[in-house]
Amino acid sequence: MVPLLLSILFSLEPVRNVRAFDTPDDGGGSITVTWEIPESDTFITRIEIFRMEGSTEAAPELVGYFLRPQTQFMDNTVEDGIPYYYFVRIRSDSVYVDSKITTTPAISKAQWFSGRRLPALIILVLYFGFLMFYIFKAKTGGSLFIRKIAGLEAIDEAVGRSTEMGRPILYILGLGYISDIPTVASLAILKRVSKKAAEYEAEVIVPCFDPIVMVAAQETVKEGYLEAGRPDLYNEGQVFYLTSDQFGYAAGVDGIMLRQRPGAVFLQGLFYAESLILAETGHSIGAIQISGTTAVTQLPFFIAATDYTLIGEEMYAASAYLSKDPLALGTIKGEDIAKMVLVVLILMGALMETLGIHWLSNFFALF
Amino acid sequence: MTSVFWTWVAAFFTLSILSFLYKDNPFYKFAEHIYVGSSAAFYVLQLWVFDVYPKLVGGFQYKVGIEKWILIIPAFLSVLMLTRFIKPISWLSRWAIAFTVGMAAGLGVTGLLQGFLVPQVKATFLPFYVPGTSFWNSFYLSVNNILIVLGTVATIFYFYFSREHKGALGTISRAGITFIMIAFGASFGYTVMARVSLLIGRMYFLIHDWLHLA
Amino acid sequence: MRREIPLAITFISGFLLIVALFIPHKPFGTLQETFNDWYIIVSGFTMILGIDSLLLHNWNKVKRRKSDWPYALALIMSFFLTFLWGLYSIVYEPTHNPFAPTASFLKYFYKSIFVPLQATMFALLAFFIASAAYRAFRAREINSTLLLFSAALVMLGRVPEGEQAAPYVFGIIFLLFAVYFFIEASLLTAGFLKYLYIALGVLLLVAIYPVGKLLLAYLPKIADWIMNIPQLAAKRGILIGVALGGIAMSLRIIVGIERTYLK
Amino acid sequence: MREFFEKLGKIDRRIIYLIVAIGVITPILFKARLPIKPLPEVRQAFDYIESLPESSTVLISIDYDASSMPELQPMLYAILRHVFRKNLRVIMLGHWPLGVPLGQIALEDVAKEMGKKYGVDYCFLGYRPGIAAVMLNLGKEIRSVFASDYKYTPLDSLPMMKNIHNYNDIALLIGLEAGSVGDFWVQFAQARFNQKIILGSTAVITPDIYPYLQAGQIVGLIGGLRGAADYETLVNTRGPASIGMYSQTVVHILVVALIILGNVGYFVLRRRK
Repeated sequence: MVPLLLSILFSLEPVRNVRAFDTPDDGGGSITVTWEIPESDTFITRIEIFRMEGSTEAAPELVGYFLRPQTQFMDNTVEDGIPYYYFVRIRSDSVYVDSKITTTPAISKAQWFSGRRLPALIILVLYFGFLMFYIFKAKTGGSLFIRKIAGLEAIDEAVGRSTEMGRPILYILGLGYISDIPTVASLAILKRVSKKAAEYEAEVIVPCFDPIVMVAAQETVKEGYLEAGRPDLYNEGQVFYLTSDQFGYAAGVDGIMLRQRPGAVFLQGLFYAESLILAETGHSIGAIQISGTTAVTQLPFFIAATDYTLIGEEMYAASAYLSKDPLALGTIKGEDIAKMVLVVLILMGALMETLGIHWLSNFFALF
Repeated sequence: MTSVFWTWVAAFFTLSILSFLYKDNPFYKFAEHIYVGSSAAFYVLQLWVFDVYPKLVGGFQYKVGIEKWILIIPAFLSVLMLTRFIKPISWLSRWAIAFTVGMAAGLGVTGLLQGFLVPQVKATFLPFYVPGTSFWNSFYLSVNNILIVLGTVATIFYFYFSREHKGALGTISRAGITFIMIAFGASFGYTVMARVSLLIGRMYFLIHDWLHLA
Repeated sequence: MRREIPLAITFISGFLLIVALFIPHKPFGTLQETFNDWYIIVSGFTMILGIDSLLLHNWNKVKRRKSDWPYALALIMSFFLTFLWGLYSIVYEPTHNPFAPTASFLKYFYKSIFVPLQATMFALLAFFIASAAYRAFRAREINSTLLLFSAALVMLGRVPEGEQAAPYVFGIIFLLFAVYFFIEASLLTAGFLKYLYIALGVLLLVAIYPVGKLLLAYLPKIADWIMNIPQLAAKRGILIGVALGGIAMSLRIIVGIERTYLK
Repeated sequence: MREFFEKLGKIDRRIIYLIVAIGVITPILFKARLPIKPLPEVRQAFDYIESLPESSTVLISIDYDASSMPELQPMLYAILRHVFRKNLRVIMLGHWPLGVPLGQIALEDVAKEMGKKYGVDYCFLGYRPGIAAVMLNLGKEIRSVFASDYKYTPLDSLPMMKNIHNYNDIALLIGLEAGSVGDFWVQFAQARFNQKIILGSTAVITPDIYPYLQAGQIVGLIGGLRGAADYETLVNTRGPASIGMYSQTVVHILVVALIILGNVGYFVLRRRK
């Protein structure tokens, strides 16, 4: 009762400056409506947005409402190319007041370039530029240095030792799908491992979590054997599918570890909570374990339970490191240069924030 | 009565899996094989009911025009994948793999750029001096910010590959590895509680629901 | 041809997705979802290959009477029983959906077989996290000592009454370190190092009381600080590296430098 | 002596497993309880439910599945006990299709225990695909997504649902979260319809939800097993969470003690070499 009386006493003020315009940077089918709320907004119990199609004379249609003060609404039920007019009604219980109808028609359309993402495009083009520059530089010769990565140096040793013990090698690609980059990076390491294994005539076992990854892994192992000149040793049954259940997969792999007793276990790819189940079981059977993942939350467990761990980016550098392909090594150099640029950028950004200059951080906030 | 039966089934599988901790044994082997087999079937059903059926069959039923007919592409890629059953043309499956790997690369660029690179860099633009409620409060907040910025930078240097980690680079990257180690310890310690919760859940089931002891 | 076409497909699909990020207009604006739908369809059919692989792998064990073949048979049977149960729910039960709350598939199979198996496998982690911590957390050098301390602080800081136990735990640790330093010192001939060790030992002994007081008062806050400041910084550094490396890897795939499954 | 220290550095993992198992089981068996001081954000949630007038309607959303059950199921039981004791009405639905049945199990259990009637005191709607769509439609008319309950009974035939149409008729929303659905609830139900929300979450995602509490977008937060234990304490029931708290503390101290033992063995052996 009280708000009603008050609103009559003070008379509800309409919202001001109602504007309707095509929503920028979208694929069409959307108009944004904005307005300003008068001072006495404490009485507002409901805001309603009305739309008229074609002309201001058309019958108004309720297209959205809010139960709390808001100043923006996106109407996603419009069709491209048709002019629309809007007004906004505010209510205080049963009392209401309408705003003026927008004067200029709002017509939605799709954009061909997202201005909002311009900073992303700039960063991407610059980064690709660095990478391509060093790829071309590598093409014209000039060897590139890459620091030692212990986990990768250990691969050959692990395969060798496993063979000496007469045991198979177990390669686990994790729970990633093929659409995850860590899985693709892991396949590159798998290729190297299977090539080495073929040279030593050792068996590689690859149980898979995802059928597409299984297919890709089959092709990869086959290629690895072919490169070693031993396609005769490859058989499709080495790379097989288990199940797409996280812990069902862990249970199955644990079983394989206990019964086939691999001498070397590779855990490379995307891992979640099952990482430690696999790594601890692998440790309990006395295998050499080389792990690697980009999942930051699982890295501590790999560090604790396995012999060597590729931390994050080291895993991505692995394929270049192992293949010694100059073009791939070129991109590593490009990455390093980009890192230096980012470090400078971070320090500069922090310094600017300290001095109260915000345009750099605003530029990055545009995404 | 049926609920008692099913409680016993659940308890049997729980104990069978736990027996693995002592050593490999027939109970674990049995539970493991049942788990792998039934969960594989479970995911086939799930994939069908929640993904393939609505996306493909539903798509062909309800979509119109180009959106409907474009579904021929994934259907064709699926057929290519299945050529693996026919040895002489099984190499055609590589076309389908090529699509999925290309997708990985595309999503890799856009996802990492938008989701990781830019937000993480931006979040590190922290002022070195924060005015606080008191001198010590301000000091505390400022030191925290400085630590975050320097820790991030040092960690980035640890991943510098194209030069030997000696001299100044060596010093900074060693600082980086120190941060990494503290982080891993903390992250490990943080997770213990959640894992123990899971075990408590299982033990509570055995003691309370099955044995009615507590 | 066998090599060029796949490389072209990879290039086109990858490149289109990147370009699509900047074009809201149809069909680019929704390209990512479209590709995702396609991927799901393809992976659905690839599941046939997966199941074929799983069943064949185990059927071979049964056929050749390899060790443990009865378990392989159990696996095959459990696969078909589960699958048929689900089909039964689809075809004969009123909801026509095995995942509806009333479906017998969900009520019995899921609740009494699947969930206990899954939850128990998951629960094994409580044991493994203890054995891994015991084995790996050794104060070998300064970094592993820091790892150990931050783990212990966060571990105790997260549980109720953890701050009551922490002063004793860290008191013991400090005491042990002090004893260790004294033993080291006693074995050394007089010199700088010997006095340094003695000084460190004394320092640790003196520190036990104030550090205990500090932990008692602030342990949960200290644990939060470790998570929010040094942990965050390192995580961020790793993630920035992962992002740079991942984008470079993607570029290598798109332009065809990286081709694992092809020669 | 040397052998003793050698053993200290190499305790068999099975002995460690046994120690952990005993550390977990003993407190449960002996029903040991720690004096728990509830966290302020949990008390806030409790107080809000306390303040609701009798026969108000509470909507509970099950947004987790079996793998988060140990943390969130005890929470759900404690909340249901509290809500039914206050004679509030419960509508349950969920956004994780495989978790929704877990919610139903708890609902039926507690309803039976407290003598509540289906359709009068509580009802179960189940799962509909489309997270945002469901949430937005709940702002207009619940019947546009849930024309009937899980048994295909039309909502209008359920006495408690007669006057329930949208968020205006729902006094409180309680979301139990293991993923990002909670963010959607805040974004849609709170930001657009001013719905009062309490979120319960797994320990892993709790840090992501804190900002909503600080911004006043949710009226309470129950995080992890600790939060569940706090809530059980407030509701004054003895559930698995508060019983488990003792086990938690015991196991954490045991693990730290094991680490110390391992290091003692390690240092003594290193010295002797």
